Amino acid sequence: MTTPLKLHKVIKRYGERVVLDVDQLAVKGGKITTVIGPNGSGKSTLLRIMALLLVNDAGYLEVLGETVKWQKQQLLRLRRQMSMVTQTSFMFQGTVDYNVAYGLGVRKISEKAVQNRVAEALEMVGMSAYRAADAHTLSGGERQKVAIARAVAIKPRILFLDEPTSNIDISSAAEIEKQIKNINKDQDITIIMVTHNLFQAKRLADEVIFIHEGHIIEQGGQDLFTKPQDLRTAAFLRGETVF
Amino acid sequence: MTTPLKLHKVIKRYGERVVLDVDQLAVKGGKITTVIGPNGSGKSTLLRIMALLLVNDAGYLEVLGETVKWQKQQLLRLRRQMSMVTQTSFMFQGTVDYNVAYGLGVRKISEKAVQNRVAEALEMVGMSAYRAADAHTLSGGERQKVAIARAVAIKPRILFLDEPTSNIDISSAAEIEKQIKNINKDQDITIIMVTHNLFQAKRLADEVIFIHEGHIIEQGGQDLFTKPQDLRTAAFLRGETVF
Amino acid sequence: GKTSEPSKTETPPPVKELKLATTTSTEDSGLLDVLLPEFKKDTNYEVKVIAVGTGQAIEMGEAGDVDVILVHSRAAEDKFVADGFGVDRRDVMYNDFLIIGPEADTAKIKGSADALAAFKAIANQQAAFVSRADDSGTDKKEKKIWESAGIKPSGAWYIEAGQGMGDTFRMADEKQAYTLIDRATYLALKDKYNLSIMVEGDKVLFNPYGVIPLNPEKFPQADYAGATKFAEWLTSEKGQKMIGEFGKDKYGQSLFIPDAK
Amino acid sequence: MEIFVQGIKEGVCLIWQLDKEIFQVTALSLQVSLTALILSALIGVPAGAALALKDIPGKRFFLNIIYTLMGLPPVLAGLFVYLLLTYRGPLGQYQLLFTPTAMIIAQILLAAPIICGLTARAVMALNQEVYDTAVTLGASQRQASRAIIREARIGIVAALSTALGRVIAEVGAVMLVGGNIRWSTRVLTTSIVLETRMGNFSTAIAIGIILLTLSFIINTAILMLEKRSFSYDNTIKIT
Amino acid sequence: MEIFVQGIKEGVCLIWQLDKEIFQVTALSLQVSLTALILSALIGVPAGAALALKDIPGKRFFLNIIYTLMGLPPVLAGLFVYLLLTYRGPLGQYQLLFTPTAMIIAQILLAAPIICGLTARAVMALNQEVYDTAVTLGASQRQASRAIIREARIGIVAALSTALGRVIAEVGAVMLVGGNIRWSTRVLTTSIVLETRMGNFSTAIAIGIILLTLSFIINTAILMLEKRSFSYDNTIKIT
Ligand SMILES: Nc1ncnc2c1ncn2[C@@H]1O[C@H](COP(=O)(O)OP(=O)(O)OP(=O)(O)O)[C@@H](O)[C@H]1O
Ligand SMILES: Nc1ncnc2c1ncn2[C@@H]1O[C@H](COP(=O)(O)OP(=O)(O)OP(=O)(O)O)[C@@H](O)[C@H]1O
Ligand SMILES: [Mg+2]
Ligand SMILES: [Mg+2]
Repeated sequence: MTTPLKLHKVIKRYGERVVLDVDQLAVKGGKITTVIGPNGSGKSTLLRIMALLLVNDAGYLEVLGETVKWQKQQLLRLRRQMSMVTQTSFMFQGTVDYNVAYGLGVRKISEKAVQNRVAEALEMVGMSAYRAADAHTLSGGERQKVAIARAVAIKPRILFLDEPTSNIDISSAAEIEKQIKNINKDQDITIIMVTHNLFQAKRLADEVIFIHEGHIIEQGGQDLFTKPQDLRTAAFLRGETVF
Repeated sequence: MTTPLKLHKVIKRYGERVVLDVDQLAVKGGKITTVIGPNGSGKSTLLRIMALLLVNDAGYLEVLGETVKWQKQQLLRLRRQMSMVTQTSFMFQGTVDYNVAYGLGVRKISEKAVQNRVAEALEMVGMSAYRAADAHTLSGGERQKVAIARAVAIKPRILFLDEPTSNIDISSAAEIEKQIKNINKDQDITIIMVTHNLFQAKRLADEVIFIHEGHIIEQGGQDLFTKPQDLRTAAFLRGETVF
Repeated sequence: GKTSEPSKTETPPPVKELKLATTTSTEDSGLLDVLLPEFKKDTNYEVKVIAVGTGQAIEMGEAGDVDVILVHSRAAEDKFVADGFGVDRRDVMYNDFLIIGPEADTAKIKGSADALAAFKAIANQQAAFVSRADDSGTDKKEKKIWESAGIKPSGAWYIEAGQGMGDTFRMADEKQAYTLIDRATYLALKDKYNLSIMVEGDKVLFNPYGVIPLNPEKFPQADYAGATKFAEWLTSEKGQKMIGEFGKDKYGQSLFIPDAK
Repeated sequence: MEIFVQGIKEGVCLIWQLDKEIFQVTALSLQVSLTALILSALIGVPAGAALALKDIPGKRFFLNIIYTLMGLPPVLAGLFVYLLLTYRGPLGQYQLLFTPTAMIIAQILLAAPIICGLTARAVMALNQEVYDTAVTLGASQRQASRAIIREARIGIVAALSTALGRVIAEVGAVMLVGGNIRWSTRVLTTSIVLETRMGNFSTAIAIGIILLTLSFIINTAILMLEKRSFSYDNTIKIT
Repeated sequence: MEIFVQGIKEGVCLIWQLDKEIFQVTALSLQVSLTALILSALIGVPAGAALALKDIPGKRFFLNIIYTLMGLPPVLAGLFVYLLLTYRGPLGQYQLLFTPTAMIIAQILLAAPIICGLTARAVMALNQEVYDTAVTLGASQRQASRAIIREARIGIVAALSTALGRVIAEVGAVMLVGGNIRWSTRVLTTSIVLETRMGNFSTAIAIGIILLTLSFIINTAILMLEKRSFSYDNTIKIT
């Protein structure tokens, strides 16, 4: 089993405050890893560092077998193999089509292939009817669906999802969960997903990571939900405040 | 029982498309009404019209006993009695403090009273430690919490919440649900809340509205969850696609 | 430095202001910087100088925005007076124009004292000539010489600059061209550029300046008394002497020849 | 190019020797341009925001006029003010021609459209959310506009810098309506023109450098004021 | 003010009679200013974006310099180019003085800082999300910068309008390096100055009106181009 993502003593600070302090972390290749934890515990920060959007202040990480040097060519090469649905699902000015095609456009894929992939990706999230709509007029949930389609369209090797279904209705969310599982299996994509919906986390997880105050408290398989080792994990899963 | 909000044949179009078409709607005063429905069904549009942020294309609405004339003085008078947590929880540039104090500032409340209310509101959502933080550096959940505090701080008579806990962790969400119930009871505030979390909708609802493709399909009490009258409501509650 | 002035107790008589519209040559040559402080001492008038083209100076006079004008364009001045805008025109001084050009002197006019012949030679050779072409006093003088010479200048060699004297001199230098220039400007600027005097001393090159107070009947707001004082002072023995002396120390010759009658 | 070195040296000397005339000229430049800038901001910022926000008929046309006026030739602005203030003009009785007041009026004609146009654009770049959030928290239209202006601050500060650059560097209008009168209406730019006309290039450069230094200081002050109002640096970080 | 009416009449007449000289002067104005604008945009937009995005040391200082240069007096810019191109200057051998090329160079000095500074500000008003979204979708730094420029379009179009206004209205620099030579380097603004100096105020106004009309047309074209690239009107709607 490969480990496409490894973190070693990675620290991220803002001013005085340490918002992330991960001693060791290895993400299993080809699996779905869900990340859970309270607000402000550093989940998005962790994802942004792993997706090479944020530079860590200490430690280093290995992505797809390479030690990250934060150097231009390497960054581009690695980034071309991953994509992310950010927590805000930012949309570029332009149509839904433009947004979903963006990642394919920068890869200089043929126009026809782009069209096919865009159609396919929008079909997957049930947004085919909105191809010509202006992305800034979408409703909250529609926007998240487009963001998912946009990230999936490029068929990355690693896919980061930061609360991708938080504004999506339950039936659509169920459908999207199914699709996430499919692409994970069919295309052998490693998926790292943050979610506050513990049911969803449980449904999807091959692996779970529980973060608290910047630290990874526990990492494990489905057992973690049923038999958490740490008291804080247990409290969080029971819906109790972890402070 | 008062009805602070009434809609009569209200229609909202974008271009050709009718995104909202409400024949009759009366919201019960002093109650919590939850609004559920698929993505793009018009929930946010409904809330924005009721909160006087969006002008309807046909029909009219009555707010706090007045027929809305969309005329400056009236709008201000009515808006001063309501507030809203929008789906994106937009934050003004500035500190958390600045944001929460904003609604009090425009009402020209004394500086000391402002400070007290801000402190109280932030305490309520567990964000007291972040008073001096820049609002644009907050995590997704933290931002939603501040947006809730900001809307609550002004003690409105009607409070609109558009998926306010979608990015908030479960224990905080539970706490916030409790607070929502409290302010509804203690301060006699009418609350209208959109949520995709059906459990949450059920936990909070005195009344439920189910919207589908711009129409209010069903409105009722807790029964609606257990004995829906319409097939589409039933399908939605079962988590089936409603198309 | 010191912040406190020695004695502020005695109040000096109030200073009156006088607005003068004039051509750039009188200001740029530095003549007014020498005359005006002395005029102020004698009359307690502070003169505000607005240095523009002759055309604009006369226009300002006709609009009544100044009190007195000092210009050099005899025909326009006479019309100004005839139309009732000004009164009591007085001759103040004259300077003279020079034809200057590059050392190469392709038109072979150096040393001549015949402006007409020189202009003809320039036209025949199609030697580059920069004209101010801005309707200024200098420009009018140039046009008149061409007319007298029976030439209608046109073609690539005849460059119409549409600029002031200094700028025209600069352009002529760049283009190694001939041009017509007043002596005052030439002396003030000659060290900066590489053009030298080709023709001087011809009677047609003389350039008289006149001072004209605004007509008090037409412009009651204008300070006629002050304007008249200014005109009288310029044409007084003292003023005339100062004009005659001006420039001798620096250039070894007068820039303006006083000629008040 | 040694003339530039000489110009810089001369500029430093002028300041060093506390040359009385250059101080007076500099002070007048400052006074005229800053007054014009402040008055233009008082007109232009609200007008620009209103133009961007209000749903007036022919709005695009109006905006277009404003953009066109951003390119009003200084001489034309000067001419306009001149004809207003001339003795026989409509405002002739106030005797404002050839005074700093006239210069300020002319510069307002140049600066106000710039501030108005750029403010409108900065506001137009914002999203609906700003307005919605403000009014849903109880802001009146006026208060909400203020919130919008606050969010558009970066763009509005740019508008101020641009307008400052326009007026402090401008010569055509102040020359015409001010008259470049020594000790009275001479400013830095008209001095530069005068010196250039007289072929004193290095002095012209020296005065130019004083002018640029001045505008550097004012810009720094503007940016400081803006910076002070933010704790957090929210420029995009690229990796 | 009847002189304005007269000026407008005269302007219409000039165009109506297809006056050959005014056409030539207008065409040259257009050619010089548009060339300068396009070249300045090619320099200024990428430079401005880079300045806003790159984490170079002394960035604030640099930005400040750019803002200061936005207020470069035209005469000074002209003087600089003049001293470069004069036959005794470093580039004297190319004989560019008093040619449209010289005028274009001088105007670039004026327009490029404006485009650069305003672009930087427009980019600085964007959020981190734009960059993050672009690179996470596989954009290279260069491609991401292009995405950022695209998002900042509203501000950048404002920059172009402003710079256009600056160069098309400017007279100090083109007068100095172009020389206002009839049939050769005379443009609209230098004509206005000339007519004003000759006291022909109504002709000056007539030419000014031609200039404003021209800049109105160009601005309309710029706004049309921008408008075409958006389907959705996302200006703030106030209620
Ligand atoms: N630029 C910044 N400056 C200062 N603090 C920051 C900055 N960015 C993030 N933080 C802080 O870092 C902490 C972790 O943020 P992060 O976004 O990783 O949280 P999260 O686990 O994703 O939370 P959520 O569940 O609410 O999305 C938060 O408390 C946040 O306020
Ligand atoms: N300005 C607009 N122009 C065109 N269509 C719009 C506009 N604003 C909203 N819509 C469309 O109107 C529909 C209803 O939007 P609304 O935001 O009310 O949905 P919603 O029920 O809140 O959905 P969600 O659960 O995803 O938030 C959506 O399909 C959306 O795309
Ligand atoms: Mg997060
Ligand atoms: Mg919604």
